[in-house]
Amino acid sequence: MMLIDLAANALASGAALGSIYALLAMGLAITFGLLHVPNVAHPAIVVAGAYAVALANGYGADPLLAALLLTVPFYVLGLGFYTFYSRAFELRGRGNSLQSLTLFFGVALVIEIGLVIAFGTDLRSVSVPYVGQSLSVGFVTLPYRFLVPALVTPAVILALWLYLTRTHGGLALRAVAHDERALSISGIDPSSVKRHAFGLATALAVLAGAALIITGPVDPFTDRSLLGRVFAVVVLAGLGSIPGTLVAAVLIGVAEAFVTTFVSPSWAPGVAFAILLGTLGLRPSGLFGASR
Amino acid sequence: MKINRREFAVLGAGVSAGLAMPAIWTGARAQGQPIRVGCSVSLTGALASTKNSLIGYELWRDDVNAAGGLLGRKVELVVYDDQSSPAAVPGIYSKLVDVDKVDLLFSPYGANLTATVMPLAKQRDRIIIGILTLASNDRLKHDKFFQAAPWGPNGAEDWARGFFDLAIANKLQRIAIIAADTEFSKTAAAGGKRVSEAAGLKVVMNQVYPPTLNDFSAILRNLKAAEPEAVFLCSYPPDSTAMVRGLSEIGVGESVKLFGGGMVGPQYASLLQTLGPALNGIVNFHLYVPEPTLKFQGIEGFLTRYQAIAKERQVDPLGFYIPPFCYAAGQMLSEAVKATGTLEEAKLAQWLHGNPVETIVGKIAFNELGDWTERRVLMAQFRNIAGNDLEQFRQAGKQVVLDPPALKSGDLVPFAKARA
Amino acid sequence: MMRTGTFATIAVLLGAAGFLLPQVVANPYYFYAGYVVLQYIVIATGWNILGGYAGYINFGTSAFFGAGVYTSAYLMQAFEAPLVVQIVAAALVGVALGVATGYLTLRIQGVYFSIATLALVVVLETVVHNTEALGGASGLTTIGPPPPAWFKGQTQYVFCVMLVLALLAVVIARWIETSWLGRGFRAIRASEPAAESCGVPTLRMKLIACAISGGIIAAAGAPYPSYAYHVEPVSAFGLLIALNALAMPLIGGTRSWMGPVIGAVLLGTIQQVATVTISSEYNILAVGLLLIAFVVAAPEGLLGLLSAVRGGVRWSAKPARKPA
Amino acid sequence: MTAPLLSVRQVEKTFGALRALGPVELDLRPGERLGLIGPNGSGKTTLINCIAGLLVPTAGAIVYAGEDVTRRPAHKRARMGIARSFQIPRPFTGMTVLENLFVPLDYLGRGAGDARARAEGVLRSMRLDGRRDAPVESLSQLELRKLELARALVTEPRLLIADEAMAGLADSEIDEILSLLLDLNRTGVAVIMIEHIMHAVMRFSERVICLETGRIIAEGTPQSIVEDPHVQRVYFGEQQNRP
Amino acid sequence: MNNRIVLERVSAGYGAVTVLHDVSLEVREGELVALLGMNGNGKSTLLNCILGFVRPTSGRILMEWGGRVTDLTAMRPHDIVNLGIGAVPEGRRLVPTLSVEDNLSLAGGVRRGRGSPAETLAFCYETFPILRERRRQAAGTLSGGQQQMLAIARALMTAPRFMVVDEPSVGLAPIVVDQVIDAVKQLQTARGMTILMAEQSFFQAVEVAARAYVLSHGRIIRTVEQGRELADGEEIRRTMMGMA
Repeated sequence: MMLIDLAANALASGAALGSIYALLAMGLAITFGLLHVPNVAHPAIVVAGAYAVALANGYGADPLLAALLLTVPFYVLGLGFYTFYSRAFELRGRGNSLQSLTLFFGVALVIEIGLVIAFGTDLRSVSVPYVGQSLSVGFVTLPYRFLVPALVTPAVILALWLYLTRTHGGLALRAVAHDERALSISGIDPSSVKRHAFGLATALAVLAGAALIITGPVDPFTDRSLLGRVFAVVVLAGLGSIPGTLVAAVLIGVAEAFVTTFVSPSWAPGVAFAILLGTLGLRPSGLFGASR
Repeated sequence: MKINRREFAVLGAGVSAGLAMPAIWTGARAQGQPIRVGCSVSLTGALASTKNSLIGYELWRDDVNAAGGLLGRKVELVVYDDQSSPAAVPGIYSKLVDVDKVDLLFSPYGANLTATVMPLAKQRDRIIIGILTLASNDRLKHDKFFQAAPWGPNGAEDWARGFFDLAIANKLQRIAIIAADTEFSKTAAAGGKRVSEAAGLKVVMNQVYPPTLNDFSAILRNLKAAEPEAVFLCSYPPDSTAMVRGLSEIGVGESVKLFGGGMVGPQYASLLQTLGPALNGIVNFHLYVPEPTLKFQGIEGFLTRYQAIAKERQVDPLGFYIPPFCYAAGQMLSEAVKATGTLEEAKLAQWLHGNPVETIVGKIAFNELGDWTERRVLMAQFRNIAGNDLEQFRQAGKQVVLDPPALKSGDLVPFAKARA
Repeated sequence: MMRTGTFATIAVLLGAAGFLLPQVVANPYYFYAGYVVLQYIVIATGWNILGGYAGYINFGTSAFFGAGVYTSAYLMQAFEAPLVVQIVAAALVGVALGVATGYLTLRIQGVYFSIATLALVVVLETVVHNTEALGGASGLTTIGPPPPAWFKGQTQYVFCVMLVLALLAVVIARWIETSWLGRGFRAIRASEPAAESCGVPTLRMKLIACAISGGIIAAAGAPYPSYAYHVEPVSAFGLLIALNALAMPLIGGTRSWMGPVIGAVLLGTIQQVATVTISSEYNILAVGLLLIAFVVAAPEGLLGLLSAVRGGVRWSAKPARKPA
Repeated sequence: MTAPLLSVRQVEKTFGALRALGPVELDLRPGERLGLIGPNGSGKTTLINCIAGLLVPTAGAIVYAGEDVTRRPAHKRARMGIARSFQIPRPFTGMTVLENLFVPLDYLGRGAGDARARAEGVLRSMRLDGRRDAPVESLSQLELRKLELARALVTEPRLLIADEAMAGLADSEIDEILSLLLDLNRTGVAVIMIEHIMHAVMRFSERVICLETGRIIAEGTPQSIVEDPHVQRVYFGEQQNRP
Repeated sequence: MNNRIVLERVSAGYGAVTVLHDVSLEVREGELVALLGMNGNGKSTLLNCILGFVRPTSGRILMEWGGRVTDLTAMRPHDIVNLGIGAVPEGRRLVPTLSVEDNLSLAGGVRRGRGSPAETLAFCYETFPILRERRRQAAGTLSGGQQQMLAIARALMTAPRFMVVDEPSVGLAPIVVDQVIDAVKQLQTARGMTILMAEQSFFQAVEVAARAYVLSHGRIIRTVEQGRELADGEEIRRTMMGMA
């Protein structure tokens, strides 16, 4: 009885946690998964998003609502970011992963320090009425602090799915990952599609930032502890698979929750990556990836 | 790709110039008259939230200089950023000692960073003031180390002893110990376990978790099942927040009368403000709270000045936790220099071992390891916190001191009752 | 490429100079700072054997470095093993870890490989956190026997040890570069199918590259306990090591042994100097901007920039022939 | 009739649901000059990748010099004397021309002592000796093609697979490569030439095989291939009478 | 009105290789012109020059339409397409993971001010009923011939004035080759489309084309006007096969 209780709760909180991981990784699933740009600065952008949300929350705005509005400036920021990136690399017909990695590492450092200079180093958080309360269903109790951001993910995925399947821009985005020339032939500028994709990923980062800061406080260096996990999620999912991202993230979240509950919390971070290593060894293209 | 010898020589010359640069740069500065006091502060990286210690040092320097300096010389600080990285610390302290020729040293913040300085301090036989380090001198037994934190003579075991004393005094039997997987927390947890066992308490749960954990549901469920009467938690700011939220979300069960102890985080304004009423009932360690029993000389003036600067620099606006002790660390040095009239470190150390120092955090006497002879860590209970207004934390009665008995401003209210 | 005679002379002279240095330079600070720069020479050189020559980008340098740190710290604690033994053992552990990583390359390539190495860091760090014998999160205090009197101090001693390691690493890298091994690695980097068709056993070669690279990086970690007297997981497995390991060869140039050395000396020195001069958040900001600037302005590293400035067309393809 | 140097026995290769090749049956005599033609996507490259060892056939066997090499990795086949050039030249970047030739010499170990002499000899015979120390990044298309062949030849293979070794070259350059290949063939090396430049294949080959959609549709002398109705259909389409 | 596409002394190549030497040709409104030659002789490069994927090293490509002359030489591919040049490229370049209809709406969704996408879609389905039947199916799962038809339909969705078709018959079974080439011919006869088609299937192409250019080693070695092909066929064939 006790065991079932614990397992059910572990499953619930693991799934919620995983859902949040998926949101954190979603932007990366687009930039890295679809565009193959290894944007290691993504977690830093998420943290920057969290700060922007906290700032808005200081004026009384609901974090999620604020994030929704902030997606617009972040989208524009992403456009600029990609323009810089493509000027630096792609248009000159060079740039290997080592170089883009180093570039984005540099960008991540600049963002971190930018936040320190602008906001100081103290932990930031948001205040919302539902923090500190939980939903109880039977013997399963789930804090709203996790539940609310966790519910954002399915909504975002649904929106993203509708966008990708029902709109012209979405079709173009799916096509650019596969074949840029197919787009040119359809009369669409592939580089503007990629720029748009980057803007979208950056806009998603601010939603992820809101989710992150609702779950707990954030400081300018929080991105460092997120980096490994979000890459793990994207790779485990198989590059570019949006629903796969959710499944992989939930898998990691649930695995962590079970290890936390039944083994020891201190093994949890390693276990997620052990799953990743194992998957890469056995099925290199990820769980949902097509063959390479 | 070819590089001929000439180009290699040019590269080499550039590199040597680079290496020599700090020497040229600081060589010129070292000609000055002031007494130089050096240390590293974590301005960036994981410990960057401790960078408000700088204000403590600066206010001390300003006060000393305003009073005419030491031995007729101005005091000057030499501070470097250690980026919260222990690997950077040995180089920085060698720079301070060997190049900048500082006269006196403070340690970096905390035990992990300080661990890499202690051998150097001992080899060079230098005075070093420990900044909130724990058990840093237990192994080397350096006779010129002095602690600027009130952990007491047996810090590793005793710094949170007040919590267990409270448990014993209130006849609580079953205790749970939960600690973040970091140096400070684990040391505290291990000490707590020994104290509990020595006092005949029953440890019903003893768990370590990774510092990145932000969902405590599973731990709290296991905790409820263990039915402890006291829960000793050693955590860091992000996980302290998560745990306090978990208390409201999941709860800990009816059995718990005493909760907290070793949480780092609810000393800082940002968390106090964030958590607000969710803190009620928690009994946690602190180094200073504005209770009437803690009217040390100069502390209030210090805090007023600190708070003005902190607002401008976007650091912790309250400054109860670290900065007063940085100021006090400076006072230890300046008092010793004033009393002995010298900068000779042997004499300063001898004086500090022999004479108590009056500081803004109280009167301090040192034992042979440089620790305080008396433990003065506060166990304070959050009470009557309403809303998220920061100002309330500057008032008395919000963090009631339960231990040590000498500074006591109230008695324990059982956890559930205090939250109700 | 430098002639072997010149190279050997310079190497021997540098080695000798290093050992005489403690007698000449009294100020220990230069040995502290120099140690860090030398450590990065070893790390960047080791990284470049896999990343630069064979083209497999290792994100997880800190896993190898940390393995080296902990191997030697453990041997020091448990058996009071001398430093030489610690270094050899650390290198062997690094080789073993390299071979294990190498098996991954048999199945995965490109970014997948890089991410897998990233995962390796987290897994190892978790293991250390949970191993009581390695001190867990508190780490181990590692104070060994006093160094030989000649060196005048511990720091001078570990500096000289690191100098020897750096020279060894560079000698190995240079030997690899000019030998069949290096040609095989570079062939793999250029094209695995073409390399196979030229008889290069690519799978075995990748294992070898991983093993050598891992051994060298782990060896770079071995003297750390003797340098810092205290090891704990956060700095042993720190992000900075991994970041520098790939930034330094990139800044210097990945194609020749000299690139990582130049990059490590340059970036390592800048970081050391910045730590004690700028010494604020602007320090990290400067490093970040430097990385961006280099990637944008000199993506083939300083050596690439140098030869481009000097040789002009040498590395670029000839312009297309004018049509008749 | 001598024993074949190479036998491709009922080889098939599928990628997922797509059958790229086969079944194909083919024998090659030592020293033979075989032309392999067919439109894009007809399976030529898949076939030679199976022969060279970069792909493992889904079914069938490849026997080389009397040994079944179906599952042997490419580098081991290279050691047995199978050399190939690539359709898109794949020089080992970051090395000089001479160093490129050292790679096969290093790993296939033909006369380690006089490796340098051998390499220089091959470069001379290819008229590449002037570019010996040039980085491969600076080579022209013709020089890259020659380097590709030189690298294949430096270890004295018994079978050379030349995959579109003349694509993108001018007529005089094509002649130059052709005469190099003929010289080589005279020393007893069998050559499989995959080529779209028809006059080159037809001049060079003793026998031509035409592949379409993964199967051999015609085989014979160049003359008979040109006249073969299947081949004509593949290349020129159906000749219909206008209504 | 003299609507046409003109190539004036175009040379182009990749890196050190020159693939096209000084090629000049024209396609007038309403014509179907064939570009013949074996693989590797520069047909695709020429078409890619028109489409902007390959930039000529010298020469110009002009579109004269409605009294306006546009120089296509330095334009980007999507701008060229939106100008009214539809493309059925080498290798078809469909997006295999998208459905048939999504592939079509991708091309139809750009505002160009010519034709209505809905009408064009209806026309495509009418012309290729099999595409309507399979409109929800992923493009990658279609047969080769169906994919080719989809590629043609997609080009139609860009509301072109002029179409560039690269080897529509490649890799297709003989019967399907006829179907595809007939479909291209239909576009010309029924819709009055102007078409430049590269083809290897010599006879089929010559039969439907008003004019055929034979490309060898990047040069036009011969221009065949319709009706003369039978006399010259054998000779051209032998030249192309390298037996002349």
